Amino acid sequence: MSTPERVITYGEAVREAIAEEMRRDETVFFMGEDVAAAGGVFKVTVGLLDEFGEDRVRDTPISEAGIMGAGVGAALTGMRPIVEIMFGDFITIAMDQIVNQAAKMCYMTGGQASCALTVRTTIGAGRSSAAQHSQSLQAWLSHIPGVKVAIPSTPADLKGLLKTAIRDDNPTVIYEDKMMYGLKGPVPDDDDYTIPFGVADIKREGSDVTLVATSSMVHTALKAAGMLEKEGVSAEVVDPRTLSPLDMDTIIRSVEKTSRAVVVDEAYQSYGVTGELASRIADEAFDYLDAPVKRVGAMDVPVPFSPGLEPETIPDEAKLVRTVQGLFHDVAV
Amino acid sequence: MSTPERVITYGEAVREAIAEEMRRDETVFFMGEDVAAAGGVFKVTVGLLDEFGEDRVRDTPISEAGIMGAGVGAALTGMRPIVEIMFGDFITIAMDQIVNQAAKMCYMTGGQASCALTVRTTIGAGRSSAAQHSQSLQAWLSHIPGVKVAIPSTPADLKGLLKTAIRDDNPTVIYEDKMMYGLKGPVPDDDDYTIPFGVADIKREGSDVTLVATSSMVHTALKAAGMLEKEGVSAEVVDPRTLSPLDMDTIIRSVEKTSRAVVVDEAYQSYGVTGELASRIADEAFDYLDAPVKRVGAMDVPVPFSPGLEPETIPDEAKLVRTVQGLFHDVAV
Amino acid sequence: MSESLEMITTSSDEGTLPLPEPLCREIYDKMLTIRRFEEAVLDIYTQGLMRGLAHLYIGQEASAVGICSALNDDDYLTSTHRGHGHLIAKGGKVDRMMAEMMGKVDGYNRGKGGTMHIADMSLGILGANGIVGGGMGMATGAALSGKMRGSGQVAVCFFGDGAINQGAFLESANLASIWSLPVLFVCENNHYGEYTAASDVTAVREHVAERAAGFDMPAVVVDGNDAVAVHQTAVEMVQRARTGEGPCLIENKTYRYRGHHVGDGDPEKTYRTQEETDTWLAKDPIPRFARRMLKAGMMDEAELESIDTTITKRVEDAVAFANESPYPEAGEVTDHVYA
Amino acid sequence: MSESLEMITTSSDEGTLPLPEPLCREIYDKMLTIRRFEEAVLDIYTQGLMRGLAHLYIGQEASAVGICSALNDDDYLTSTHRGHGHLIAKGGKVDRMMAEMMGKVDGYNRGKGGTMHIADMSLGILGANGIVGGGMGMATGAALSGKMRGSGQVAVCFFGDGAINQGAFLESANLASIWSLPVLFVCENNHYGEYTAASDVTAVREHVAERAAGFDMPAVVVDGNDAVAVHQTAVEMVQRARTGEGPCLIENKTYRYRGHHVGDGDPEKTYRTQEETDTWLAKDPIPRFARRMLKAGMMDEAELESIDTTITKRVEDAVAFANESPYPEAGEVTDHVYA
Ligand SMILES: Cc1ncc(C[n+]2csc(CCOP(=O)(O)OP(=O)(O)O)c2C)c(N)n1
Ligand SMILES: Cc1ncc(C[n+]2csc(CCOP(=O)(O)OP(=O)(O)O)c2C)c(N)n1
Ligand SMILES: [Mg+2]
Ligand SMILES: [Mg+2]
Repeated sequence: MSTPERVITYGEAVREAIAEEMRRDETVFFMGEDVAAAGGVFKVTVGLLDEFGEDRVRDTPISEAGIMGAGVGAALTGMRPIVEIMFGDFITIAMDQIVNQAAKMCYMTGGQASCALTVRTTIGAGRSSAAQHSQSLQAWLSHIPGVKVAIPSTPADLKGLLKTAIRDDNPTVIYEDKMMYGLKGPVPDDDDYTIPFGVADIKREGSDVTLVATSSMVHTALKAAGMLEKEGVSAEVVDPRTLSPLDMDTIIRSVEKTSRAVVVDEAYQSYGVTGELASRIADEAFDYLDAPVKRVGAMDVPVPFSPGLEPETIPDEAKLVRTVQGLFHDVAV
Repeated sequence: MSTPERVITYGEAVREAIAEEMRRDETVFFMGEDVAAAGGVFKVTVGLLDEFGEDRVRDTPISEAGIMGAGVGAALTGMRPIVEIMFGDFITIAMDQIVNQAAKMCYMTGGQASCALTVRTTIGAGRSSAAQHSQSLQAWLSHIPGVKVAIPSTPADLKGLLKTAIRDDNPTVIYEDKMMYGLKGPVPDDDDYTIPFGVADIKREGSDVTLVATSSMVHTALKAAGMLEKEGVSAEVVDPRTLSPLDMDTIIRSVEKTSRAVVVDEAYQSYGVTGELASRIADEAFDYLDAPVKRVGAMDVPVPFSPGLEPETIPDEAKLVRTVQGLFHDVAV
Repeated sequence: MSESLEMITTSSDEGTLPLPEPLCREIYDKMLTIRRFEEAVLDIYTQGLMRGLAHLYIGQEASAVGICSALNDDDYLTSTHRGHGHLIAKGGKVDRMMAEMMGKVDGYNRGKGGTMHIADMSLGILGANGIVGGGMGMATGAALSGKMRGSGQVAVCFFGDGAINQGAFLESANLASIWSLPVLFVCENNHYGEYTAASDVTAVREHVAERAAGFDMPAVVVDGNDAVAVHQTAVEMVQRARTGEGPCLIENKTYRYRGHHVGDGDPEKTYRTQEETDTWLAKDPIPRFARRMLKAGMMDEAELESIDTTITKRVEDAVAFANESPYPEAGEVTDHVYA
Repeated sequence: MSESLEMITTSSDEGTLPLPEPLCREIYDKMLTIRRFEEAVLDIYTQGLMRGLAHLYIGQEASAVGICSALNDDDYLTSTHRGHGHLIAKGGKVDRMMAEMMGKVDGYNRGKGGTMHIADMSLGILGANGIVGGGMGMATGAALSGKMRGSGQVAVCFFGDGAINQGAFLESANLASIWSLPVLFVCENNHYGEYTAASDVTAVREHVAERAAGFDMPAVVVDGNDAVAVHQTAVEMVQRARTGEGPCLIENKTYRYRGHHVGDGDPEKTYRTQEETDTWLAKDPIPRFARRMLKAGMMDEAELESIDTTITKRVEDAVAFANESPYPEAGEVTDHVYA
């Protein structure tokens, strides 16, 4: 018996996840800047105000720290707030409340407190939004114990992970790629469809190299895999889906099979997500590797505005293909 | 001709570096919470107010974001501010000003602007200061292009790097370990003594394994090296000294010699500094490695208050020794 | 101070004690408990039985007790690094607090939080806080939560004069005001943030409370060493908040008799004068309240003494309890990272 | 509004034009340049020649020009996402701005910043800013720098009604006030932050400017569509700042005639009414200023027309210049990460 599916966009997945969870649990509410009447600057929360009213769908002042703090306080006292930070770059203003308060409350209180806060924010360059509206800062919160981090690449993953996040009793952060809101994909037609955190997904099977990719880079990796196939290289694409907790088992199993791995993530490469994943693969699959684990991230430069420069900074399928080729070349030599 | 040396503490190194640079350049000034009249909560800036007066040594309100912003503005307009953030945990409040403003101004303006801002802040657990006063968040700013990051382990390194930072036309961040302010060491007796960023230092020579260690972990690594020596294992201790720029050459040369490496840093292990360094070693020294590159960081838990728990979370020499032993064991098997 | 700011200075030192006797007894008991508790903390800290930093509340007792005596058990409270007084005033148990000070497993937080993070969620105490201004957003959110659930709960946000310069105040005050949230922002103006005088770093004409007007919020400046004045103000403002009229800012003018934290030297030799401290010592909230109870005939000297004996014993027992409690097992270190 | 807040509403529509003719000509020229520039931006954006987001300043010209006409060349300015007007008012060159809009190498920032980050350090323009409230600290620091160097420079911080709810305002205002820094905080209250009415999210009795009192700072509420009123207020406040009397808050009441950014739909069909917009259109700062110049005999209709022709041509040339300029070479992508 297979669940029927519908095709929706990544943006619609956000709306459906929030709406379903709000219907299911009256302690769930949603707030952020221009999210209610306007339905968000990316228009992905249109309609929620109409269905749930002003009390549960709130337009806030431009006060990232304040609304995050209010989210923490509400979460500590029996509510399940979802707080939107419009551009991931603005989370810089709310870090104290997430990192020093929300993430640590359960631990610091010896398990007395729980903080069922869900933070939704965006990542991704590619729209000439320039250096303050294009960052992918997922590494920061992945570094912080007490927070759980999801980074969905498809409508189905977004919906399932966001619903899980809302039901989770811990602070969770969902990084949505703003370039993918229009992306379509099938989603199970089931109000109770969720995806557990800590379960990676093999987005494409292959036998010669493992591409571990996050968010929009999953699609870049799939394109690269298509190109590699024509050259006779069979690439497996593994999407960790959540960075914390991280499903290393699935990744390591894949690398044990392929003996080669490339990790790709759109953030600044240095001290980012690729370093963590690559170092763990290089360690845990040491005896299986035929080539070094390579990393492909964005250039370590602020994201430039110019359409003549911005694309240079973002990993693309050509770069991935070259990187994979290098792995075989090196070994062949 | 060797420069005469004096023995001073890590804390005195801070004071001397600031005083010398303030004497040398009248655009240098210093501000922070309780840094002037009280000489800082760690007492390392005592005396600066007396010498330089209230205009150049400023006690500020408790406004981390505000004073960082003021630092950025002053730096853009011809001054060389040094801003102290008392505990590194509080930098969470000032991230926008560092990350979105200071780090990006030169780039975003196409090279028009420079921002000679120096940020001093602290890291390190071990004083029962609990979860909000013990974090080592150096990975975050190392991830951000446009910022330079130093993490000195000795009085000499601190003094030389801080002086370089103050003279640098870019935003620089110095992470000082609050547990080391009393640590003594020799410092060249030369007002113009500086240490360039991007030059690692071999703190101990060895031939069997490379311990790449940062900040207080350098001393832990040196202790471990002493213990290992008794077992016939010769450990080389490499201190990167700056995380951005990072001197990989020195690290790789060491690993090419030893064929084994362990990276140790006091921060939360996951998605931290050790991941970046280990993944680069595993990649760039792939053909030389006889064992996987291991990482030793703090436990991925908020730092507990209890003296019965806190020490468990911090890497110590015993753990490092065990990790190194594992490398030889694994290979032998 | 402009009248249009709607600030009033309440001082009830003169005249009779306008509160019922059981309440007065409770206020006195709580204030003295805080005093004796803090003296014991000073003691254990000096003996090396406690690590971290101990920020004593000595001198400010009327503020915490005056406010919390106007609250219900299920009302919320956020506290600060100087939080012991707030916790006791809200009903916190001294033995479990003392055990927490020492990092013991019977502490409120199983030893994981320590002095700056004690919480008792069952009493609505959302925790002391190591971040200056860190509780402001949380209190606002707790008030929002109470309002959304229709529970009638109010939230009290305690913070110092130093915290009024954190941007968090602006954002929280604004949110609370536009949404008419039942939150009392209580600024305990003890005139110093660490070693810096509030007047050197705080741009107001005279009172921190002046900032409330910019958020369309009423403000009251209170003699914070007068438990009656604080209590009466709190009753009025709690009532206001509970009936949906929104937040307020209460500024309790007070003084900490000790240094910023135990072991940081003698304030009178550095950043403040003996004369100033003496002026405030003359306004010590505890003898002051005792005098009024005596005058009102609610108590006599003998009873005052016996109350002190009882409280002192309770605090000694708490220290003994804490001393006997073990550190948590090493294995606990990985518990509670996630709920 | 309470008089004790020292707020005055200046409106100079009536009476003669109290400014010298060359200044009036300059003000008019700058305002019309902004208008024509923004119309051209709308045009190139609609044609797909510009990427990113274009936040037009149309309708608010009197605010930027009124303020900047009171500044010296070496005074500092921080701007916002809606920054084109501020830049032109401070002397920014339209051709280099237009090239920057398109990401071209001859743009002010070599194409690296784009519309939200244009800067001209030689004119003291520290940059437009993509972070709401992002310029507040920077302006405060620039003022501190000027003061420390004894240069007599002042700093102007432009920001919107939305930004007044960022904690950065509190921290910057407080710092500027305690240190008497020469900074003018200029709130351009266009009544909306994106799609949300300021009145829905901003707790003040009537005016944003009321928040100044809490920082012991004078405030003025100005008809922001009246270039004369804005200019006169700025002259007075700049003078005050330059002579060491410290910061102030100026609230320019104004309106943006377009949406939040180009392409985000028709505001009158969603979050605001046609009636409201019409009221503000009747107060359009440009024809209003033109009428006063005509009345004062400083100009006639023919000259108005010829000025428009000149400016329109200048803007067309800027577009042509920008169109012809190439994108930066790919190799430039790694330049300027560090100075
Ligand atoms: C964000 C932040 N900045 C700085 C500190 C360091 N600090 C701890 S207490 C304190 C002074 C607080 O003063 P106030 O708010 O007046 O409270 P008081 O200590 O007087 O009760 C400071 C600066 C901190 N804990 N958090
Ligand atoms: C810190 C931050 N939060 C949110 C945004 C998104 N944003 C851009 S402009 C804007 C509205 C700003 O309103 P206002 O300050 O009134 O300026 P206006 O657009 O009206 O000129 C918002 C919310 C941002 N750029 N930065
Ligand atoms: Mg204080
Ligand atoms: Mg606006």
